[in-house]
Amino acid sequence: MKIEGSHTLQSARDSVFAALTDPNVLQKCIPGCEELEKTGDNQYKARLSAGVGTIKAVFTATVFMEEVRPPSHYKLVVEGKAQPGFVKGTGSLDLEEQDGGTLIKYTGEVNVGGMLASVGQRMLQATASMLAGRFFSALAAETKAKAIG
Amino acid sequence: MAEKYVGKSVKRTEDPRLIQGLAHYVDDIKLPDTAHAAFLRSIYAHAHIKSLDVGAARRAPGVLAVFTGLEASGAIGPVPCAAALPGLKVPDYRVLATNKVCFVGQPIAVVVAENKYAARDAVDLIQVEYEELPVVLNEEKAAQGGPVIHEKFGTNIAYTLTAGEGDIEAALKSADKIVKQKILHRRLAPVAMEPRGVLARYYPGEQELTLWTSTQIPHLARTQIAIMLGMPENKLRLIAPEVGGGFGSKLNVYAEEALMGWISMELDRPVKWIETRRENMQATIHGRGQTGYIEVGCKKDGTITGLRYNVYADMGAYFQLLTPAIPTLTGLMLSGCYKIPAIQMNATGVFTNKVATDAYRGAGRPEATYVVERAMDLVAAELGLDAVAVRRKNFPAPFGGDKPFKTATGLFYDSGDYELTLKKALDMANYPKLREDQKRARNEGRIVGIGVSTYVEICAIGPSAAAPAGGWESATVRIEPTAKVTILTGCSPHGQGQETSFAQLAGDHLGVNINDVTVIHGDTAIVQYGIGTFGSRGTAVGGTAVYMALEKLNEKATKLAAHILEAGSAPVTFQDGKFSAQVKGENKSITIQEVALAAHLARNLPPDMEPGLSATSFFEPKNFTFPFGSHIAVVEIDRDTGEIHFQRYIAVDDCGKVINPLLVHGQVHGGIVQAIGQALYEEVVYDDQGQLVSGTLMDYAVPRAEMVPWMELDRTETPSPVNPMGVKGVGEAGTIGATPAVVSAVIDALSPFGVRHMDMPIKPEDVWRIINKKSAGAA
Amino acid sequence: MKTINVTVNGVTHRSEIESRLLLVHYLRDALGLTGTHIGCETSLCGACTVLLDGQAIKSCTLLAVQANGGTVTTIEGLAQNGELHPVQQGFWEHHGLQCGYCTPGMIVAAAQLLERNPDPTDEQIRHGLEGNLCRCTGYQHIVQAVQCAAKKMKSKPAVAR
Amino acid sequence: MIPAQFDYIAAKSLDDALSLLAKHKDDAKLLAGGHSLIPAMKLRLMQPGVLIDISKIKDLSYIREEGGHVRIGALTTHYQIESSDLLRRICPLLPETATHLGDVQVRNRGTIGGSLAHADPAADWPAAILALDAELVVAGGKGERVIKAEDFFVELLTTALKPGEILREIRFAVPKGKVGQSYAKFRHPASGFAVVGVAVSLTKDGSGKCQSAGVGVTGVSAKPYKAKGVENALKGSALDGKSLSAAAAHAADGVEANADLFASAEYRKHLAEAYTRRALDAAVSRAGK
Repeated sequence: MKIEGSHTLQSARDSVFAALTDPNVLQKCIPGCEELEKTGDNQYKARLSAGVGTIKAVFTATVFMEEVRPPSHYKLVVEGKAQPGFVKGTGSLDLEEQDGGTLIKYTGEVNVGGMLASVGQRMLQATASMLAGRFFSALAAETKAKAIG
Repeated sequence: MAEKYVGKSVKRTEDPRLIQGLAHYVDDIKLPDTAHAAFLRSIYAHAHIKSLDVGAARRAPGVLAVFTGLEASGAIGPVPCAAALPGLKVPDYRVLATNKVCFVGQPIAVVVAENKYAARDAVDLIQVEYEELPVVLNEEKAAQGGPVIHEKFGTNIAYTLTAGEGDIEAALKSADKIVKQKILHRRLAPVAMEPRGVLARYYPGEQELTLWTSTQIPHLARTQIAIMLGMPENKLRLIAPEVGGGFGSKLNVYAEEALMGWISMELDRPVKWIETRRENMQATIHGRGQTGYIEVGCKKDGTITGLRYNVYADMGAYFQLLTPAIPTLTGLMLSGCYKIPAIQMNATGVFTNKVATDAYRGAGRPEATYVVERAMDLVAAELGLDAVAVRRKNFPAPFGGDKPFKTATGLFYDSGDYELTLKKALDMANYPKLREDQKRARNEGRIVGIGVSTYVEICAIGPSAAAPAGGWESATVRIEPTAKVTILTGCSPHGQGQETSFAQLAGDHLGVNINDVTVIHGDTAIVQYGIGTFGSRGTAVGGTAVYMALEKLNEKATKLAAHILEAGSAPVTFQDGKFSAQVKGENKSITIQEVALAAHLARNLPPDMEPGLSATSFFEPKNFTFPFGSHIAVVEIDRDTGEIHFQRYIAVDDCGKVINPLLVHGQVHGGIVQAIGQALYEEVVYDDQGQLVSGTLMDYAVPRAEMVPWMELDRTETPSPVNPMGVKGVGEAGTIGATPAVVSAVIDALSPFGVRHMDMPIKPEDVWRIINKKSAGAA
Repeated sequence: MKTINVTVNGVTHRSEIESRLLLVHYLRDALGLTGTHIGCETSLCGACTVLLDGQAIKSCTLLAVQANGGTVTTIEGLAQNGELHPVQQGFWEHHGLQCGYCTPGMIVAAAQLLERNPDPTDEQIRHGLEGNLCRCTGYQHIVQAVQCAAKKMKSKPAVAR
Repeated sequence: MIPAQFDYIAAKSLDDALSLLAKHKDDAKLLAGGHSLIPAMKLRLMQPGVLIDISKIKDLSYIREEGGHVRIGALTTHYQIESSDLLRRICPLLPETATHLGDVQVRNRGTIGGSLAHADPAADWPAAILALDAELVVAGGKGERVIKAEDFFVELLTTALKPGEILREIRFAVPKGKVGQSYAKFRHPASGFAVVGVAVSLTKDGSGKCQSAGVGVTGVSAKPYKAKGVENALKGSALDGKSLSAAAAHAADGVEANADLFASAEYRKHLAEAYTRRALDAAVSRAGK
């Protein structure tokens, strides 16, 4: 399933891009990310306690950063496995300067497998956009905090 | 012989157990010490299995064993495909995947535990590491190239096939117009209400395995499973107990059936597996799955000159029993109920990363009927003619008796009078008034459509030369010493009601009460070899075998009666259960009950007569039968939302001679509703990664009572010359005839918007987009 | 393990069960009442319908512990003194079943429907059976069967459930 | 089809349930009718360690009219609401909504509180309680608080209930005057959930104009919402065809609509408008002259 959207952040593009590639920030932004451990160049191992409402699962995940082209583009790939199935999400982010802030346009793809695919399609799109929303509001908070701090 | 039962709406004899919850489906059979199995299935459509760790599952509480492909696939032969086509590439389909999975739901490992709860728990403890491979999903694209599912074939094309007669190029060239249309027959899930299930028990002393399985073909399954297990066929007893619907999905031999047999031998315990609905959606066969291109040539007056159908048929990743053969049935029926001088089908069977397609109610014929009926509508629209007129223009004159109708697909239709059902249906609908009402409704801004389909189908499958594993059927009829009648049929009814209709035959033939008749089926240890119930063959082939056995039995009973009555050369008559003869001026008689006892006591038999009163017949039909009919759907569409509402539904079917009108109505009703499902609601959906996203009944819409119309039914009776009873078959008629009528009605309604074709299922949003001239937006 | 007391078809059972045991499995496996079927896993098909304290429920969507202290009527308990319930009679007379798998749940749901609405229209019957799927009959004979049962019940109002 | 293991505890009272919740925290789930929870547990999408069964708490199942308010206990079943003579008289919207919900078996067992707390984006009750501007009374360890319906639905499957809290009662002012109500639903052909569901409760003033209007919409987006654009457009309007159409056009204002296999976001938004119009038409005709 394809998703796309855009978010505007108050912070400058360089600092947003820096935040996006900072594992500490990423851990706080990726919804439910409890651990993020570097395993290679632009590659991390993660534990995600993700879900919506009362339906939650703990995913063992790998996080990759690809196509890293500071300060305007990169691609985030998250692949998680849990008991009810797997989730694969990719997001290509393009950062544009906008009135001192940053406009992030993203296009991505979310795929699920296993039980999540069998029964989840009714809410898949809403879940994906909710998780994307959480990612960006956390990112906004992080970059804002950085700017203040 | 007076007809007391045949032709009457007799209440079913099988019903008392069913309406009281006293019947036994597989899961209702309880054996002491039964272990329970649960499967781990692939969650990827196409992947290598890098590692499989079942250690934790094996150690889990209550677990008896966990088997993987390494163990099972060495011991059990491949899942069989009985279809034979020239150049067919047959993949090696193992009961459990070994190093690769090719569809979501493919079994990888099986857990056996003390109870089903423990088995289910342990499945979660199995660890699999997959390495994903690119998926192949669209049959048309997969035929052109790209990633290959079975490396050894180097292609995804399983076979190509050209069928049909006549010079198609010349026929199309001679046409005034050629109409072309791409059409989709989407995958459907059969969704028998009882999912599949298997119970296996091995008796080591007797070296005998009993399998209770929810199947339509107990004997064929026995043969195939015995081969898979490498055991003597006569040491495998296969029992189809009560079966909760099949619709073709249980006309098959599945991995789980052989596996349960093997496991019960390995563990020396009874073992049971009952499919969940999710498994049923993923790993029981699907129906349909064709992408086709119609080319139809016509004269200005509507005469069809030729029809070409180029089709890509979605096989799925592996073959089940009949997978590649289904499109051949489409090819056979492409003439519909019309004179078409030249017909050609070019079929390409293509592997995809999905579960196999196979027979689902109609099995290839609904596709053909849909193609031909869409073609008729398209021609009518192109020429500005009434769709009914175009059909009439191409009807053959009534035929039957020793004059069959030959089609350009190589068939000889047995008997038919297509105008007869059409006229009756049009009269019932008051067609001219319907069209007037439609005109008026359109003037008021309403959107009303009328769809007509005239169909013919191929039943009573079939002559053995045309069937993958024999097309005959068997019956034994016995009169027991106490004069109770036992019928053993090789058919395996699972809802069709043949315990009743066969008892009706016996009741009339033998002059007994149908409550004194027991029909036994589905147990290979009791019943002589038979073929099974599918292809609307139960009555026309199985019933004919019963009829022939009854004739034989009557003959013997009459001979014995004559002997006992000392009738000499005087004629013996049989009426109401009594044999009578004028002997020396005296009217002497003896009841069939007395004859039955005499046959068993054997104290006074004619010198050349064997004791007992039993007869067996194996009926080999010389031809198929060809039931036909006309369906009319009237719909109104909500302009604002695109919702489709039925105003009327009329069906006139001709299935030859009718034994029990109540049962015929039931079959037609059910068939029409499955057709409405296909036309408007049902669709198996795989996403672009090959995940089955219509994975439960939350998304796959099986029609509910509120979603379907009241159906006005009638029938005509054109006897079949193919069998002595003149019956044809009716199990699939509704599904075949109704789909094009419903689609046609919706398209007719939308014709003022310039619409000539829409693909199924026609959803409200599709309709709304047409009314609002919107192109399909991103989902 | 939990102890429950449940009265099923007039017989009181005291059973030790796992908390997670579904009522349908309790009825089928512990009590051997296999007339109640399972046709889906998403609470949609209605094959598992039974009456709990007089109300039609899906026994696949109820834990057996939740039925503790309750009274259950299954399809096996519908006929009284050897006489079929009018709904059972209606289904038989009007060929309201084919493979029979959905039938027990369908009949129990129809019995509840007629108890609440003794004189339903066809539309009300269809609406009242929206929780039960049948793949064989196309529903028309089921509607007729329920109408037939309604007539029988009216002419003989004292029929006990 | 088979849930994972858990402990089952039947709560004897609301206080008992609250203390059990406090004890088991995140590991526990409340079991009322179970018609959202048990299906998810059977698919193992939820695997709570403890189920606290509150369905046997007797004093949470009631429908009362008190001091100008309707009070409905959280454990009241859908069927109790559907068949309530009191509600049919003073707030027919609720019985009408109930008839659209799930099926008979689900309505017999499922509860209004359970459904609301689960917050399925396509459930029926949210539309009605939003239209009625209901308040949700929530019990917690530190006493009770009241949440407005419109603040209750936070996002997909998520409500304003905090850990340890239990929804106890739904209450709203008895609609007074020339009241017209309606629930219009486009039912998903398979699941029976609302592709779109619109609840309307409005009143007319003496001149036949709209005095007040509440409009709740479900199925369209990740959370049910109050269609304020429609409500505002209705207030003071003549409630004629033109004003109803104009009002309904605001049904999905500012909403990010769901898409699934059955309906795209664009179509859902259109349906929101169409079904709002239907619900309005019915409500207006029922409001009397």
